[in-house]
Amino acid sequence: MAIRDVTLAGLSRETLLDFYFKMWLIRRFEEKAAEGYTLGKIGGFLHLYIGQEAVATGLISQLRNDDVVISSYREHGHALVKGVDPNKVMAELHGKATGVSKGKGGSMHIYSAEHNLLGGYAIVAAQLPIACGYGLAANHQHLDYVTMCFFGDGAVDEGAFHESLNLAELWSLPVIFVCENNLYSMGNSLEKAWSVNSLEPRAAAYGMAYEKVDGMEIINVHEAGQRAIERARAGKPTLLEVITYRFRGHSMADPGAYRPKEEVERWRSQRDPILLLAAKLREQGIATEQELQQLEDRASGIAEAASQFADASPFPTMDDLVADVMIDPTGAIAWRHQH
Amino acid sequence: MAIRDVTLAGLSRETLLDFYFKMWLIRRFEEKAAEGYTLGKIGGFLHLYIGQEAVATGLISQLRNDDVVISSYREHGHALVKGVDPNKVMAELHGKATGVSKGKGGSMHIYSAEHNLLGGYAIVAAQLPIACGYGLAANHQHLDYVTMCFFGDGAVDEGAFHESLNLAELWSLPVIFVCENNLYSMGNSLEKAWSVNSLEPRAAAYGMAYEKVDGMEIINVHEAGQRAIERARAGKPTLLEVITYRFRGHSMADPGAYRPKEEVERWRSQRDPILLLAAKLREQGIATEQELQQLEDRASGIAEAASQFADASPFPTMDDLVADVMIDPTGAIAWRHQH
Amino acid sequence: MARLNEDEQQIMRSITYREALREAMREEMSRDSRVIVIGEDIDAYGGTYAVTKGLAEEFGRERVRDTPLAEEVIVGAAVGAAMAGLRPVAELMTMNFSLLASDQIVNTAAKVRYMFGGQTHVPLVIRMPAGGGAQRGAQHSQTLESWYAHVPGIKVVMPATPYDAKGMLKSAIRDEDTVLFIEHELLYGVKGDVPDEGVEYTVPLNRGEIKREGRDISLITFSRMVHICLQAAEELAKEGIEAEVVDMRCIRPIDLDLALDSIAKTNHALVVEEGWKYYGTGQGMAAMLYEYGFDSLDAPIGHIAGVDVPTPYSKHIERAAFPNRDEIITAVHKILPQRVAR
Amino acid sequence: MARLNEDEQQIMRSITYREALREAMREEMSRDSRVIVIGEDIDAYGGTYAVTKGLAEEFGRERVRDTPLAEEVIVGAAVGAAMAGLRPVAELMTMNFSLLASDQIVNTAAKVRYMFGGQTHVPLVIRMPAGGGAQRGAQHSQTLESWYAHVPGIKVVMPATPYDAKGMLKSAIRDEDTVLFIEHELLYGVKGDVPDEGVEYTVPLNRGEIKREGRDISLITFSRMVHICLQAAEELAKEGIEAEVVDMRCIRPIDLDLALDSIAKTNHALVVEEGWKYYGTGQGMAAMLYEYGFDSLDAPIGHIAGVDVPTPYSKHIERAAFPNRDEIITAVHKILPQRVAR
Ligand SMILES: Cc1ncc(C[n+]2csc(CCOP(=O)(O)OP(=O)(O)O)c2C)c(N)n1
Ligand SMILES: Cc1ncc(C[n+]2csc(CCOP(=O)(O)OP(=O)(O)O)c2C)c(N)n1
Ligand SMILES: [Mg+2]
Ligand SMILES: [Mg+2]
Repeated sequence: MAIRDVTLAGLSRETLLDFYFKMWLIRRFEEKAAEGYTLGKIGGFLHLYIGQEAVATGLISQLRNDDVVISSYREHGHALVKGVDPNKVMAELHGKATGVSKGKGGSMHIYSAEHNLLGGYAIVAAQLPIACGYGLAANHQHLDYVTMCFFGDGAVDEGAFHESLNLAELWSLPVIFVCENNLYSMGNSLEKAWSVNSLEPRAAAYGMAYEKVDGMEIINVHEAGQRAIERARAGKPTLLEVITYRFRGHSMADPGAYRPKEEVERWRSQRDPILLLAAKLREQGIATEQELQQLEDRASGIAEAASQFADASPFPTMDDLVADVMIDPTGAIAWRHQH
Repeated sequence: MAIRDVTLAGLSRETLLDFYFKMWLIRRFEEKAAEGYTLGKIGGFLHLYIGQEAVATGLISQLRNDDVVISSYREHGHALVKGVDPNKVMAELHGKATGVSKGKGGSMHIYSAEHNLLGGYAIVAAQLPIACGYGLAANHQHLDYVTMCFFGDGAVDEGAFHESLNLAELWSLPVIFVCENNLYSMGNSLEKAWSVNSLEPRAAAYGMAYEKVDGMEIINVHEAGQRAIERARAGKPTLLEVITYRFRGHSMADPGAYRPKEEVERWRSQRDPILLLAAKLREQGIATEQELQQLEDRASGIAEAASQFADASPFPTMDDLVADVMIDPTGAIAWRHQH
Repeated sequence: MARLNEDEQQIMRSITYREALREAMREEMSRDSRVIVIGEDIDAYGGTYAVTKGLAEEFGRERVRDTPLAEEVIVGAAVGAAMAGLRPVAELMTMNFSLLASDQIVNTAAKVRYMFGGQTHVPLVIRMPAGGGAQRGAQHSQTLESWYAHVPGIKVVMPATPYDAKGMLKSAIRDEDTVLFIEHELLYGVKGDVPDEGVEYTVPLNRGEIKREGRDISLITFSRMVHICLQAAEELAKEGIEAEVVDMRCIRPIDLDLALDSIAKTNHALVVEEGWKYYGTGQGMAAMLYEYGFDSLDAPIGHIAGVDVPTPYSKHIERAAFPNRDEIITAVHKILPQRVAR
Repeated sequence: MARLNEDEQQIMRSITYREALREAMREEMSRDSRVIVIGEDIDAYGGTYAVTKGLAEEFGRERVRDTPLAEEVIVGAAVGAAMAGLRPVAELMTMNFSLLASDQIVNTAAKVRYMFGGQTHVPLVIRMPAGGGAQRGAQHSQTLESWYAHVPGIKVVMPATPYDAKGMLKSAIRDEDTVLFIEHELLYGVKGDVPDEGVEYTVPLNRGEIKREGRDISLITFSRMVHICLQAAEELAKEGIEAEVVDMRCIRPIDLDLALDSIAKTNHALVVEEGWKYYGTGQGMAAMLYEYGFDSLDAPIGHIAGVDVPTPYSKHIERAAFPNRDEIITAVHKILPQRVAR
C-alpha cells in the first residue's frame, strides 16, 4: 500500500504520527511504571493513565511551551506530552534525586517549571482554584498564555469545582477546564455521584462555554481542544467534558470489584484510542505497518531507558529531607541561634 | 365598606389577616431590636429582616410543627413565624438567660427545639449541608417532615451550595432550599458574584425542581411554597429563588455606601410587602382600616412587651459560661481529678 | 497487651486492627438501627482500607451509603443527621481531606450544643485514617489531631491496638458527643488479641493505658508510636533500663492522671509522636505534664516528633522523617545519662 | 512602644492599627505593581473593618477585587497567582472562615515548594481578622493561629501595635513565602506611634520585641494580650513587681531567643494568650521554654488562656471567657508568692 501524505481532519501526516507515537509513549511508560511498582521500586500511590492517552495527547500537543498545564495525581501522561523528560518523570516515580521534583513529590506531584507542567495535585479538585490563579495572573500581566486544568469526574462533586467555574466565568479567566470523565471516581460510578449525567447543564449554571467529546477519538479531542484554546486566548474559559475510560484500576492498589469485567473488556477491545487511531491511519493509507511498529518500538525504548535511568539514579540525601521548605531558610520554626 | 369573607387565591380572610399580622410582628420586632442595639443592649452583629417579611411569612406559615426550619444569621423572622415566643427571641438578642439559647447564642443563633426552628448558623452556607442531614434522617426514620433551609444569594457562591444540592437531588432528600435573593451579599451585588443572573440554570445543573417568585407578593410566595412542600412530602427537593430586598443595611454596622439611595427608596415605597398586602386587602374589601390598624398595633404591643421582657430578664451566670459544652461533663479536656 | 481478667483471656483470638474496627461497626449496627455509615467508596470499592467491607451487603445500602466526593456535605449532613436523631458514622477517606470539612467539624459539630444553649447535641463519629510512612507524599501523610483536640466540644481518640480500636469505636458510636476517631494507616494490618465476637466489651474514651510497666522513664505516646515505643522499651530493657509505655489513647479528653502517676514513679518523661513538633499534640502534653507534674520531674521532658517538613515521598528520607526505635533509645540515653554510664 | 532612634521619633504621629495596615498596603502597591488585593467586600462595602477603604479608587478595580463568597477559590486562586508571579494579598473576612480555605493553605501554599522539589514558591499574604470580645458569638470569635503555626511551610504573625502592623505587613508583602497575617478585631481602633508616610521602615517576621522591660517575671504573649499584659504590668509595678512584657509577635518562626533571654533574667514566666488552652499556641511556647530554658526557671511556667468553651454571646460571660488584667495579676502573685508576701 502506498503511503499518502494526506491530512485527516486538517491534521498533517506528521502530526497524526506524532499523536500515535505519544500515545504509545504514555502507554509504554505506564506499563513500565506498573512493573516498577510490582517490583517494589515505586511506592505509595500509583495511578495509571492507560486508556486515556488520547486526551492528554490530543489537547496538550497543541499548546505552546508558555501555556500552563495543571493536573491531578493521574498526570504522567500530561507531563510526557507537555515535553517533560520521561527519564525525570520515571526517576520521580522511583523517588530518585534526578526526578523532576527531586524524588520528594513522587507519582502524584510531577512538576516541571521549564515546561510549565505545574503539578500534580493530590487533593481532588484542589487544582481548579489554583488554575484560576494562573488565569488571573495571565490577565493581570497581560500575557496570552492559557491554563489547561485536568481533573476527573469525581472532582466535579467537590465545592471547589463550583467556586472555580463561577469565578473563571465571572472574571473571564483564560482557563480550560478539562474533565476527563472516565465514568468512575475510584469505585464510585457516575450515577452514584452526579445528580445529572452530563456536565452540559453544569456549564450552563455558570454560563460557561461547553463541549462534550469522545475521548477515545483523538482527532475529535484535538478539534475540541483547538476551539477551547482559541476561546481562552480570547479571554473566555471553557468546560470540556471528555468521555474516556481507564483500562486499569484506580491505582495499583485497586481491588477493581466495582466494574463488570465485560465492561472493561469492551472498552479495551473496542475503544482503545491507540487502536482506533491505528485503524484510521491504516484505512487512509497514511502509515505502513512497519512505520507504526517503529513508532511503538521507539516508545518502548524510551520507556525502557527511563526505567534504567531511574534505576541507576541516586536517592535523595538527608540534606534533601530538610531543604526547600521555604525560600527563607529561617522561615520554618527556627529562631536565630537554633542548632 | 362592607367586609367580605372572600378568599384571595384560595386563601381565607383569616389566613390573609394572619399574614398581615405576622409581617407586622416581624417588622415591629426588628425595629425594637434596632432600638435595643442603638441603646447598647444588643451587641455583636444584628442583621434585620425588614423588607423580607413576606418570605418567612408566606412559606413558614404553612409548615407543620414537626417540619424543620434551618436558617442563617438573618433568622429572627423565620423564628417568629415558626411560633417561637418573641419574648425569648428578644431576650436572646439581649443576651439574657431567658433567651431561646440561654443568651449564649445571640441574634445569629436562634434555636427552639420545641418548634423545630433549628438555628441560626453564622457561617454562610453551612446550614445547607446540615439541612441535608435532616432530610437524610427523615428518610431513614420514615418520617414525612420536610426541612426548609433559608439562605441568601451570597451563600450560592460557596462550595457547600453545590455539594448540598447535588446530594439532595441524588438522594431524594425532602429539603426545600429557599434562596432569599435580596440582590446583595453585604456590599457585593449579584452581578459581581454570580456568573449567571438567575438560579434557574443552577437548579438545572442538578436536575432539581426550581421556581422563581416575587418575594414581595406574599400570595405568590405562599403558592410557590405550597408546591415545594408538596414535592418535599413526596420526597423531592426544590430550589426556590425568592426575589426580595432588605430595606436596612446588611447589619447594624453597615455603612451602606454600595446601594444607591434611590434604589432603596424605590423598593421601600413601591415594593414593601406589607403595604402591598394591605392594598390588596383594602381593594378586595377584606379588611377595614381599623382592623388593619389593630393588627399592626397588636404586633407593636408584642414587640414592645418582648423588649420589656428582655430588659427585665437576668443575664446568664458564670455557671452558664461553662455549661452545655458537651453531654459528657468529663468530655472536654478534663481528666478525672481535675480541680 | 490490654489487661484482661482470666475469663476474658480464654476467649481471645488474634485479629487485625482493620477487622476489629469492622466488628465494632457490625456489632453497633446490629444493636442500634439508628447507626448509619456514610463516606466515599465504603461500599462498591470495599472501603479504601477495607474496613467497611461487607457492611452494605449485611445492613443494606440505605444504612451504608457511598457518597459523592464532597467532604463538606458528608460531614455537614452527618452532623445534621446526628442532631436529627441518627447515630452516623462518617468516614473521611483520610484525615488529609478533613480540612475540606473542618468548618463543619469546628463550627458546627463542636459548637451547636453550646451556642444553642444545650438544646441539641451531635452523637456523631467521624472515622479517619491518618499518618505517614507509606510513601504517599506530602498531601497524604499528615496527622492533624492537635487541630481538633484544640477545640472544645469534640472528643479526639487515637487507638493503637485492635483491642482498643474495637472497644473505643463501640464507645464512640454510643457516645452522645462527637468523636473524631483517628486510625493510623499503617496499623490496619497489625494483629492483636481481641475477645471473641459477641463477648461484649468497650473501652472508655477518657482513659489511657499503661502498655508496658517500667520504673525508669515514662514514654508518653499514642497511636502507631505506641508500637515503636514498645520496641524501644524492649531494647532498653536489655541494658537494664525499664521504660514505661504510656498509651494516652485519648487526646481529648486526656487521661492526664495516668501520665502524672507514671512520671511520679519514673521521674522522667519522653513524649513521642509522629506529627510535627511545634504547636502540636506532644508539646501540649508536655506542657500539661509540666503544669501539673513539675515536681515529679528530675530532668526536662524529652520530645521526639516528626521532622518539621512536609512529608517527602522518597522512601529513605521519608523513613528518616518519622521517629524510629533508635531515635527513642538515644533520647532516653540523653535523659538518663547516669543509667547509661552505669 | 517600639524602640526607635531619635531621628525616627521626631517624625512619628499617632495613627490607628487600621490606618497603619492601610498605609502598608498603599505603600507596597505603589512600590510593586505585582501586588494585588482580593477578598470579600474589600471595595464597594469599604472593607469589613475598613482596612482596604479607598484602595480600589487609588489602584483600580483590576488590582483590588471584590470576590464572590467562596473562600476556597479566593485562597486557591491567590496561591496560584502567587506561583504565577503576582504578589497577592488575600483578605479573609475573618479567620473563622479560613477553615473553608484551610486545605489550600495547608495542602497547597505550605507544601508546593517542598513537594515540587524547590521549583516554585508562594509569595502570598493572607490577612485575617480574628479573636473575640465583641459579642460575635461562638462561630465568629476564634483565634486559631496554632493550627497554621503547627504546619511547616508558612509563616504566622500577629502584630499588636500600629507600628508593628505596618512594618510587618510591608515585610509580609515583600516576603517570598506565604505569610498568614492575623489581626485582632479589637485592635483596629487602637492608636500608636508610627513614622510618617514615606519614612520607610519594616519590621522583620522572625523577631519578637520587649514591649516593657522588667526583672521579676516575663509575660510571654502576643496580639491583643500584649496590651492587657502591659496594663497588668503597670499595676504590678505599683506593688514593686517589675514584669517584662515579651511580645512574641511572630508565632512561626518564633523568636525563642528573645523569650529565653528574658527568662534567663527574670527566672519566672507566665504565658498569656486569648485562645483556647489545650494543644494551642501557649502550650507550644511553654513547652519550648521548658525544653530550651529549663535551667532558667525558678518555678513552673504559668499559663493563662481563654476559657475552654465555645465563645458565648452574652456580654458578661463573654468577658469572663477571655483573660483580663486582674487574672494576670493574680497569676503573677501565685508564681511570685515571696514578692507578694514582702
Ligand atoms: C478531597 C479528596 N477526597 C478524596 C480523595 C481520595 N481520592 C483520590 S482519587 C479519588 C477519585 C477521584 O476520581 P476522579 O476525579 O473521577 O478521577 P480519576 O481517578 O477517575 O482520574 C479519590 C476519592 C482525595 N485525594 N481528595
Ligand atoms: C463563610 C463565610 N464567609 C463570609 C461571612 C461574612 N458574611 C456574613 S453575612 C455575609 C453576606 C451574605 O450574603 P447573603 O448570603 O446574600 O445573605 P444576606 O445577608 O443578604 O441575607 C457575609 C459575607 C460569613 N459569615 N461566612
Ligand atoms: Mg474518574
Ligand atoms: Mg443577600
